[in-house]
Amino acid sequence: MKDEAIYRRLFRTALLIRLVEERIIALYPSDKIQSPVHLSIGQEAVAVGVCDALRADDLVFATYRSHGFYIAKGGKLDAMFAELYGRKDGISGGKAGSMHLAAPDVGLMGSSAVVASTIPHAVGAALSFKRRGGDRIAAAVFGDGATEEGVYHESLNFAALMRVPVLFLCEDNGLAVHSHRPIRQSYRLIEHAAAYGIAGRRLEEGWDMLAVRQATLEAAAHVRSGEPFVLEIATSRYKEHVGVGEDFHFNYRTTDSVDAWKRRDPLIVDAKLVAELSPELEREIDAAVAYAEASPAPGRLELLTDVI
Amino acid sequence: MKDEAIYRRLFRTALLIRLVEERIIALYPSDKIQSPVHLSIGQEAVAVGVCDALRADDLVFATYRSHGFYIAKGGKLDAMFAELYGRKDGISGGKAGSMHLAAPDVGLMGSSAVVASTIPHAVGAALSFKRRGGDRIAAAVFGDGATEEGVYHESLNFAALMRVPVLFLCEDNGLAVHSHRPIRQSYRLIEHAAAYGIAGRRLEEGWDMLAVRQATLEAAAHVRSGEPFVLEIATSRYKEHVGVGEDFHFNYRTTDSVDAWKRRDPLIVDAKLVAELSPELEREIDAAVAYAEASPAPGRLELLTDVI
Amino acid sequence: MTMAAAKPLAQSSRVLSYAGALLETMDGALRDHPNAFIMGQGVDDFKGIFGSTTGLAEKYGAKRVFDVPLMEEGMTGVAIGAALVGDYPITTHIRADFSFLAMNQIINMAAKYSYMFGGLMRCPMLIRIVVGRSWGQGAQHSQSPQATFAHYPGLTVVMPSSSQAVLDMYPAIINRHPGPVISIEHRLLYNLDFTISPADKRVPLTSYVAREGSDVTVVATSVMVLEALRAAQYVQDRAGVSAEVIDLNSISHPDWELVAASVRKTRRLVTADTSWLEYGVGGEVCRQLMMRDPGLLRQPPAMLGMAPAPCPTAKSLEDIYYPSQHDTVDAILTQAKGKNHGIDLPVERSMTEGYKRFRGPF
Amino acid sequence: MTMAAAKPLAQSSRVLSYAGALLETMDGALRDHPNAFIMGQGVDDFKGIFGSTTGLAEKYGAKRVFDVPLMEEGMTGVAIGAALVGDYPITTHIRADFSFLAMNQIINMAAKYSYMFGGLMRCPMLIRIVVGRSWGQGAQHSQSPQATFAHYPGLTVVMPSSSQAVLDMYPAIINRHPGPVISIEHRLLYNLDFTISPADKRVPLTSYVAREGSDVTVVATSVMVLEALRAAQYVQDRAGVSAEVIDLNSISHPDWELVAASVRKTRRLVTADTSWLEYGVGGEVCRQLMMRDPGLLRQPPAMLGMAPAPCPTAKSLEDIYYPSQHDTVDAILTQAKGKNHGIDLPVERSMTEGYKRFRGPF
Ligand SMILES: Cc1ncc(C[n+]2csc(CCOP(=O)(O)OP(=O)(O)O)c2C)c(N)n1
Ligand SMILES: Cc1ncc(C[n+]2csc(CCOP(=O)(O)OP(=O)(O)O)c2C)c(N)n1
Ligand SMILES: [Mg+2]
Ligand SMILES: [Mg+2]
Repeated sequence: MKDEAIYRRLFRTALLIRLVEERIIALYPSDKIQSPVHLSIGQEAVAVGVCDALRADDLVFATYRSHGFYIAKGGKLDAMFAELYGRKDGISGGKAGSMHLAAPDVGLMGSSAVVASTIPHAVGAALSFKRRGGDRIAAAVFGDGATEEGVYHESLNFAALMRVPVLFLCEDNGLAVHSHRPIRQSYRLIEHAAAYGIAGRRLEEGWDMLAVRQATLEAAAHVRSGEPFVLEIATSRYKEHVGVGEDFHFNYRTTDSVDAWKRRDPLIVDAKLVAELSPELEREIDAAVAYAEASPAPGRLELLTDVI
Repeated sequence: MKDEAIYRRLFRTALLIRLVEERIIALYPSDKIQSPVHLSIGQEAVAVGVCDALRADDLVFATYRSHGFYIAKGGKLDAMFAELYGRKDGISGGKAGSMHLAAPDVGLMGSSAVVASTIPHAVGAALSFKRRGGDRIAAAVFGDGATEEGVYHESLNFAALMRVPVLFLCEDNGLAVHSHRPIRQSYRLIEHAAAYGIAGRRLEEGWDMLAVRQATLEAAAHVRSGEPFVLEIATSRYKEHVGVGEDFHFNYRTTDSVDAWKRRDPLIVDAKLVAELSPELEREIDAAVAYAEASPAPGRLELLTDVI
Repeated sequence: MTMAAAKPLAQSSRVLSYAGALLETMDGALRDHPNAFIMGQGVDDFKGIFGSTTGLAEKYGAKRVFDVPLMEEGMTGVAIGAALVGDYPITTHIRADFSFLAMNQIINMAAKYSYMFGGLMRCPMLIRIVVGRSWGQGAQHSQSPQATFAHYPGLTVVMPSSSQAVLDMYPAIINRHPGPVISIEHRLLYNLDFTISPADKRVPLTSYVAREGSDVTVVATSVMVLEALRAAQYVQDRAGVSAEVIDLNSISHPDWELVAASVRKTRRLVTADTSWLEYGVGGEVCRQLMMRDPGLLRQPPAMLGMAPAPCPTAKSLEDIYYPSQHDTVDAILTQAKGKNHGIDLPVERSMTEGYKRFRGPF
Repeated sequence: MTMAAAKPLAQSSRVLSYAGALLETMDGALRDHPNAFIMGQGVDDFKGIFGSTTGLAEKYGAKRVFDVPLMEEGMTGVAIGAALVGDYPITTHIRADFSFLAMNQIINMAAKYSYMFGGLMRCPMLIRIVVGRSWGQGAQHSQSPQATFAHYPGLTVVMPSSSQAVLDMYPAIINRHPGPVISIEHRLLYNLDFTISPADKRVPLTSYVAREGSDVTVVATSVMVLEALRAAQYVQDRAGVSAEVIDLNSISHPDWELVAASVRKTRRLVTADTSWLEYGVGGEVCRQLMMRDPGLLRQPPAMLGMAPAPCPTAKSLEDIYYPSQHDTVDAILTQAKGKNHGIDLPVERSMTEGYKRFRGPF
């Protein structure tokens, strides 16, 4: 019963993310959203399970692929659409676009389009939390590809040495743009983290919101007790790397790999719940889109504000 | 017997390095050598054992602390002293100084004063060797501190993925300037390398030239067969990080730690051989110093050459 | 070669996109230089760095053209190591912004190796970096660091503005240049078609006159050369103003005499660069002119560049963030005829609309 | 405070080294700002970044002042993360050259965060980087990247040239500045003693007149301000030439009106910067003057900077690589009296000998 309620809550948010991104796909040909979009369709369960397990005052540092985390952490939909539209009422007044969604009021910190570059930010925030006492934690969200960058090594080492409460959260969709993981990585993430004395866990069932939530609860408890943790969650990117299309016809990956995932995806499998919840969510989205459309475009007055 | 001959050969080179650096210490107050010097006194066995085990056409990529590797790889003494003196006949015409010794003709490639920055160079050279076929290898020499830099992670991963013939050689003197290793590193180097699928070995007896040589022979054989290898060799820096003095009075480390090393240091223990070989080596050094003193200083004509 | 020289007319002009020119030179490098190789994220995928490396991995094999992990600093170091042993590495960054992760290897290492070792070592190599613009790419996908790199001796920095420039410069660089070269390619150029002239009009590894004129000198870089040429045509047609356009082309080694000679003639200057004005290309142009003759200009020059802020993503902001064709024409006319020149300006605001509506791939 | 204001005479001048001034401001930051902390390689060791952090770890504890592994990019990212949640991080690089390893975090992240998120996020922080010079430190320990950083909007770049500048600027930066600041400190300044004037002569976060004069304007940065002041005294004594010395001080936000006003008065310009001339500070000075009035100068300015090459290590080369006091005096005299000024030049060649024989610590 309790699980059932949680499931509905998670499902609702996951569905909202999917419908939002499907709306983006629908709107895209109109050129109203002139921003490179990195869709998380297929990966929603990760954002939803993770954010539900975190406390409201825990922080998430994210990437260019963060529509899901923005929504799951509680960011406002109208401000998000206005941001994608490049309007004044966008959460960042149109200066951020899709790649830099942020909502610090609900704990979604900056999203960067430079791969791996927010990982040390989460470590730094966690370092502050530790010095101040209390038990807030910070989560660094990143893709599998990000772990190849040197700064990942520096961040793990520092976090382990200083014993800061940071959760390293890897969304493993197996791809960096069009490159498959085995040609990029000689290591397995959890074993690699272990070399730094950092505990970790890989979750294969990244489609399962409850499993993600549970794994994150456990990881977060570990982190809250004062140790970093690496949580790696397998997931699947249905769409192309950037943009709103599919990319199977380029033959760099097979539909099979994604289809296997889709067969387990609750947002597809649980069609009944989708049907039940969709109308209300679509209305929310309609409202947000209307808000964005009504919002004025920024201009000369805004061009040079907030530079320093 | 054979071992005895090898021992004498290695010992002679190690002693030459030590006497060269002691000569540098003696000369330093005269301000004739106006170059920051990072002495390897205490660490000579590593350079000597490693270079003896490598083939003449194998390459070594080194650091600012490379007097030892320069000499052990076969670099000319007169050109070295002229370089330290900043003279025209210096191996790099006085543009390199102590921190950037190089002797590509005998396989000592560039030494960099930016920590860790030549590690990927060795990987790149090894990549070339692999593509061209043959069995040359490249060795990256670096200190324990260098492994903290992000580029070390990137280099390990790439070397493992591409299976390039590179030997990662860590001179572990336990210090980065005045910082002890445990406050800087959460990992053990060999376990860390194992996470990338790179085999490795730690040698505690870094004072023992024959042991270093043997370990390097085995490591190099592994590398020559087409796999990277990490060889970590414990050693001891007797002098201050940079400069010609001692630094025990600053109390950041104890004399004990170094004394234990000195008690096993063949260049101290084997006083007989030192006495036997020193006169000839000192004459070599005298000649090199005289060469340097006689060499003219570079001037306007040289200031702007070789910029591109 | 003798054949071609004997009948120059046989070599007629053709149309080639910028991406096509890049692909030709990459192909040529691999074909002519057995030690050349290309590495970079995605160089062997179906997008092939926006079409500039497509098919080369298939043609030359994975040892010559290969994908790498995300490792900008490491990759650049690997390239240097390969160069030091006689290879010719070509590396790519699909955004110039990512080259900042390799700054240490570029500035502290590649730029220094020849000099620091007194000529004992060389690292000839080509680093291709692409400047992004438009469609909300924002603050981290839009930077154009030519002034940054050109400040450091040891680096050669070029910004080819046409297919011709690519065809003429890249082989010269790859086959003969002794040191590291950074080529800054502008994403908006990739899909444009250019007419390739006969071989006697070679673009040198320095500046050249892209259009002759007598009233105003426009010193431009990269895609702003195209803007300047369009604007020059416009002011010629509408106002009879004759603008001379100089493509600075090499940022590290421009032909300053050429620039000074032009300004000596026109006494009026517009600079049009792809980056910020502060500590940028325009300042160096001013310095070079002042050092030659502080009285060259009749009036303050006009300078076009990005607004002094990171790049915003909203289209309405992007449109005013970058100098438009409108701004470029106005700058030239103001130089030639004063602020109240009274001549109609072109209406289109954004260059990205002028050529084509850029919408990726990014 | 009221007390001090009531009797200004009580606050008399004192002598304080540059390192001492740095230490005072670091101490003050930790004392006044509970969220301030200092991290960097060796900040807590006995050398304490050349005496600028010595004893602070003992005084404030390892949570406020701590050593870090070798991780320039990571450390800068950690600092940004801490700043985003309200801390005030101070980071150090004992050589400016090492900041190139952190370039991505500095340029792509810290410089962008305020604007890119429309003011939702701020990262106030201080990055202290030290420029090396002399005693054969060579190509990788001598760079002075002010022009590089100042090119990027979002960064504030200062180069304090005296203890007074440190004492006045650092608290203002740490307590009130909303964004990331890069302070470029010159190693040769550290051991110099300066007289600290009473509080009414504050060094602003922009340019200021370091010495008034009427014949020649010298625009200088960092240690070159000292060179310029010495040279100004020399030309006053020997030739009655009155040189006005302006300390540019803030490289990203100079007071260009002040510079222009001075040049309008003197009509003669010398620039003296710690880096290369190409795409450097001198170019931006020229641009700012030209944009205001292209007829300001009577003759080409003189520009002092590093020779166009990486820094060599041989003393004989170093001595001619950097502008000497000889060169500085000659530049001023040539501006004031022409090439054949006929006045004796000071004999000493190297600035490092002028102040003290620098021999480390490095
Ligand atoms: C430092 C850097 N290098 C390269 C890129 C280009 N790039 C953008 S996304 C991406 C792939 C990242 O893969 P991953 O971290 O797995 O995240 P995913 O896109 O799969 O979510 C690359 C290489 C970049 N943005 N930043
Ligand atoms: C990138 C970089 N950061 C910092 C420094 C300053 N520095 C010079 S040597 C050194 C310690 C390096 O330690 P290790 O790698 O163990 O070598 P060792 O000096 O012990 O031989 C440091 C931090 C540097 N030269 N380069
Ligand atoms: Mg991925
Ligand atoms: Mg060490």
